[in-house]
Amino acid sequence: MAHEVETRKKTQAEFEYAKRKREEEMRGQVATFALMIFLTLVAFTAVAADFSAYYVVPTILLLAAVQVGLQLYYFMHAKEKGHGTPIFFFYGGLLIAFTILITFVTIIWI
Amino acid sequence: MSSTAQAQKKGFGATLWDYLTTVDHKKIAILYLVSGGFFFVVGGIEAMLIRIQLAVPANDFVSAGVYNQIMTMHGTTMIFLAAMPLLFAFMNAVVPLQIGARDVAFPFLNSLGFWLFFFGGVFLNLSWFLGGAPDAGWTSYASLAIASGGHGVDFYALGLQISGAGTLIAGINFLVTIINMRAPGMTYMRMPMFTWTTFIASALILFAFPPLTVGLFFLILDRMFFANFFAVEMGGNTIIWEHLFWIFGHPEVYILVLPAFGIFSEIFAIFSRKRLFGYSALVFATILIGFYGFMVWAHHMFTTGLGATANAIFAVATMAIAVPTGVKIFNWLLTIWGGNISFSTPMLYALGFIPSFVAGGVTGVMQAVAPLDYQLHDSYFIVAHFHYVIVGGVVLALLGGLHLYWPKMFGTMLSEKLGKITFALFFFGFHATFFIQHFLGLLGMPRRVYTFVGDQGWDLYNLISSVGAAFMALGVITLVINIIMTSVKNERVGNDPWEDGRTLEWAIPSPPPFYNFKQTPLVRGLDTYWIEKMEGNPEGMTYAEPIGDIHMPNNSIIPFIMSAGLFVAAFGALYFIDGDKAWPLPVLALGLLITLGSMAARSLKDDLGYHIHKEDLLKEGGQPGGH
Amino acid sequence: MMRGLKKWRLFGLAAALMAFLAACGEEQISTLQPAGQVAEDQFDLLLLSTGVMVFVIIVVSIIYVLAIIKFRRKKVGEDVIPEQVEGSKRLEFIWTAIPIAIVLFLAVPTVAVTYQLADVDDMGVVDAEGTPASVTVDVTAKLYWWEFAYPDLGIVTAQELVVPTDEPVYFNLTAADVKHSFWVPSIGGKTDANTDGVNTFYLTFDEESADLEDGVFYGKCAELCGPSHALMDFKVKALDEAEFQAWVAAMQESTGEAEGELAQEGQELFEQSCIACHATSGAGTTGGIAPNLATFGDRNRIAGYLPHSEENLKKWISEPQEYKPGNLMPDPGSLPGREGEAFSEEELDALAAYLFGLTVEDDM
Amino acid sequence: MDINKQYSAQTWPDHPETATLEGKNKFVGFWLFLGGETVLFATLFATYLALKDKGPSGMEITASQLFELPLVFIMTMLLLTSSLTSVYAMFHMRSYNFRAMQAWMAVTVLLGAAFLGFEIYEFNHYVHEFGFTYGHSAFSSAFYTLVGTHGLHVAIGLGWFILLMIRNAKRGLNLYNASKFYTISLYWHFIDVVWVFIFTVVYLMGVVG
Repeated sequence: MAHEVETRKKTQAEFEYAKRKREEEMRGQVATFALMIFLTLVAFTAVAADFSAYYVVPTILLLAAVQVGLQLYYFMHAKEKGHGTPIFFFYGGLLIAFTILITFVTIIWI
Repeated sequence: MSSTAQAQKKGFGATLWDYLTTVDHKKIAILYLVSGGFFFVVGGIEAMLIRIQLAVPANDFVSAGVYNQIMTMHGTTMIFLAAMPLLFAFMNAVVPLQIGARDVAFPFLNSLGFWLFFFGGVFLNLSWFLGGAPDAGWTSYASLAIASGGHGVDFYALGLQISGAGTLIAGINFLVTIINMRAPGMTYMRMPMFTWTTFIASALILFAFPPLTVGLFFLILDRMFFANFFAVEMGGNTIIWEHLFWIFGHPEVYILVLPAFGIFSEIFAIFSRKRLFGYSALVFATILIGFYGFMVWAHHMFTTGLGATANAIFAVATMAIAVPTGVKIFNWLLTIWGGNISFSTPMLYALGFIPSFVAGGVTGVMQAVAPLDYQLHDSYFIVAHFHYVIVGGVVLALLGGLHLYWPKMFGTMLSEKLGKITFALFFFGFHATFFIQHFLGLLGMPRRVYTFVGDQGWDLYNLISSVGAAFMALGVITLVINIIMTSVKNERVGNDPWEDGRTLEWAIPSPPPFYNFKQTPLVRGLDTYWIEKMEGNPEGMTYAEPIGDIHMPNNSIIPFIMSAGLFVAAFGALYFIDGDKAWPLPVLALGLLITLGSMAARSLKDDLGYHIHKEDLLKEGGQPGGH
Repeated sequence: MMRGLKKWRLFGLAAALMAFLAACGEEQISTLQPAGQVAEDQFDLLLLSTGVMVFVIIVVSIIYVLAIIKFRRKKVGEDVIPEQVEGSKRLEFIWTAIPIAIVLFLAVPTVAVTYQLADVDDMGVVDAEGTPASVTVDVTAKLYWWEFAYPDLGIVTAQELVVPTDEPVYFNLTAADVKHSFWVPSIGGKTDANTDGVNTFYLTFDEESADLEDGVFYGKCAELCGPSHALMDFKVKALDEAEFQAWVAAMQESTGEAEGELAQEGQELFEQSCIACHATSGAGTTGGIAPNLATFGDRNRIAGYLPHSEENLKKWISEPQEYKPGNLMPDPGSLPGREGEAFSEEELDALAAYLFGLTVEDDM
Repeated sequence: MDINKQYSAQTWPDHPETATLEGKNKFVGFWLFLGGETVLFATLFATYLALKDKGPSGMEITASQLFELPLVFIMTMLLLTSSLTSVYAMFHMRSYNFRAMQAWMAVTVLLGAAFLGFEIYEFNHYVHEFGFTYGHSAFSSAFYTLVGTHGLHVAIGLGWFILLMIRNAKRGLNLYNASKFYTISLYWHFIDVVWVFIFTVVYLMGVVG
């Protein structure tokens, strides 16, 4: 177990670059947040507006899926490097979760 | 420190404290082995009581109620408290060594996982002394589990909840260990087969235990806290339990059998002196089996009435599992084909495994034929089938693995002679007990019956089955004698006692020093140690780093206290529903407080571990036996 | 010498035959001696899958035995290091493709029969005059006994199912308390009796049960349901169409009235103590908390599993918990009007006489 | 690793949370744990869907009568915003700005606590206005268990945040605690993910009917 961590002083240019990258990313995060709020508003409005359930239910489920994608890839940094294995397992969990949900709305009966 | 000889020199108190606080994966392996072995014997005694009761028709050796408790506890104990912990023992003992790691990813959690399992198991078994054990079968189907009187089922739900949390922690720990802690050069496709199967089994644990957790919570909430998940008159639905249980329960079979496959893969390679045939096919077959394991659970529910479409889908999906399993069997056959087979004890178990498991596998396919399963389900045929899989697969692997890894874990060999006698008794007894049960099922005998009326064509077969069980018991007794005798003799062995070891664990002393590898090895291919040996490297390893300080984690008593807290809390929860006592709620609160408090203590106190200095490592030289 | 050998051969053949016959079990309960279309379909699947699987086992065994014999260390040599073969794409392909073919081969009949056995479209179909074309039985599994109601015929019986032969009989299956499972091995596979919801299925009875050892097929509960799960047996009488119609008519007319002095005494006692739970007329309604006793005298077993004798009946009435632990039948002492007093020997005689007189088969 | 080692913004690594082996392990382990949690919540959701509006015969309470959207909307906004504030906290963690990180975390905790307060109010309201107790029906058991498990996660998250903030108040950022801050923020986002499905599947679909 190599427990010593190599730390290195960044050059000013490197530091500035990293900082700029982080700040850019943060602006992206805020934009993501705005999008999430917007999606939520759409979902609530669609329900409050009393459209037919046949349209509303798939729509709001889709909106939820998009929001979760945003959370995962932006807020939880899943788009960054080194997330391959964790995301693979997370999707494994989602696949099984999906199977369970399908089962419970189809063959629980009555 | 890690040698038993040295441990004996220490006082008993010091040794006990050492084991209560240890975070060393090798010692935790021994803890798993000892407690798993204990529960295996308990479950075995329960099995013997079952076979005594059923030896003759209309027997009154035990009463109906007691029989149901024994039968339930036999299944629950063997699956949760014997088979899994014993596999964890080998995983802990071997996997970090096989991947060239100094420890698991989370040593503290490793200890916590063990103590949770241990306290859960003890809690479950205390039911015998506190008003009766659970009696609704190990599957604990909801309507009966809700109707069952007394506290038996409460013990089941709470006990499994605690030990299940331990299992989940252990699963995550192995996953991270294998993902992050592999030595340089140890790519995924160079990992030994046992590591691979541990990896997949751990992934199954990660996804299969949450449904069980939820199901058990529902059961706890329904029985103890006024919920209505399974109360049909309140709108509940008992099929939910069946689904949740089998969404967990089917992968559980693979959680058990995949590591068993791993152990056999190691044995076949070592004792045929040949690399695994079709290694990559074996890996993909393992992954595929793991995946399918999640898609077939409803084949346990063909008779529930899910409808023809669901039954047909799950029938075909289940049959599909036979394909990767078949691939594995043929690859093992081709591994020994062209090899140089030594019939040592571990190899006998591996060779005994093939016909046994094939028999269990083909009856599995027969039961995948849904309409045929209507006849076989819940009869003695299914009892025969899953014992062929679990005993013929998992228990043979555990016994074979025990003989294989005993020298690595304890530094001394088990007697080959007694080992072969054990094998002969156990193997004969196993087939005598269970082969005949296929026919009992076909002749109409339902499972889980505490007695049967004579002259239905079952009397002789049941007697044969009971006699067979006695042989299995004799086999286990021989094993215990073997362990005691060889431990007393305690003849020390070197790094590679089987002489044909292929993977990294055989390149270091038996037992390994507490830091495992003085220098992290560089892995240059599949079967690293074999490669080095064949190239005449006397060290058995190429090193990836110079000798340097080694960082080690500190021992801690906190996992023990944390688990004990839940154990205390469980008593509070259990008696809460009675409503006639004042103490349950305070006890529940106290227990949770102990657990939360020790979690906070853990998080507030920095635990940075310590270093073994380079000079001390150099002083030790290459002496086997470690510290 | 030769003659000796021949004798041994004959003996061996006879022994094998005996073993084979014994291996098929008792015809009233064995899945290996199917007596109905459903069980026959399942038996055919059993033969088919066993055949395929035996083929697999033989292939594996041959490779296995050859490998062990050819490559044992004694033969190969102590110090020989075999060639480290990596694998073979061709072999991998073969042993992936062949199992897939085998699985597909099994999957086709599996799916077909699964749908076939689930086909209950004809259930409750009525002809032009409104009479049902087939018999439907509502089965309710209760703690350790079975209730069989024939809603279209207006009759209820318990513990012994009576059905016509050579036509599909339809079942509605449910459980009153905890899960049970309905299984008549020689007629067809099991179906769970759930507490939530009704399972429907059909069975065909191709043989009259009168030819069997006890005159009945054996039925079992196949889902753990409590202490007396093992004792939750029932029996099936399969009658030809005419006899079945006669039985139905007799059931519809059964009154539960006693004949003879002793039996009448028994009836009086019964009406004091037992009638609250047990009905004695076949034309009853469902939902009784205890079995309908209209056919008690015709039954094959006491309490589902004890031999059908007066002695056993008396034991059973006196100590129900002793013979079927966990069942709901009260001790005599706790019955209405008993005030803690058990039945005397005379009272038991009277009850036995009454109950054994409850029969519809005599009136057929 | 030396816990007392001091860093500056320029020596601080770009990804401090995974700079050490312990950090890497924690990071991967926690993601795996979240994978398991996904399955756990899926079973709760599935059970809820199976038992929605189910109760003793004659039960009159249904999801569409029970739920009120304005309250749920407020709770959603609170939790979504707290997700953003914890992103800010991580932004400052990676920028080696300890004070700003602590401040954003404090905001997160306040938002989370407000959310929890509303949830307690909501449950209380159902029990007292509708008699919709935990043991009322299968529907009530499934509803309270699903939403309550989420609430419990929120409460655990709050406790975890607070413990970390107090513990590290004096000593600032180092590579030993960076991964701890990172995992709690992952956890917090996951709680938000679950809530997105709760407001969609339970509340919105409940009102739709």
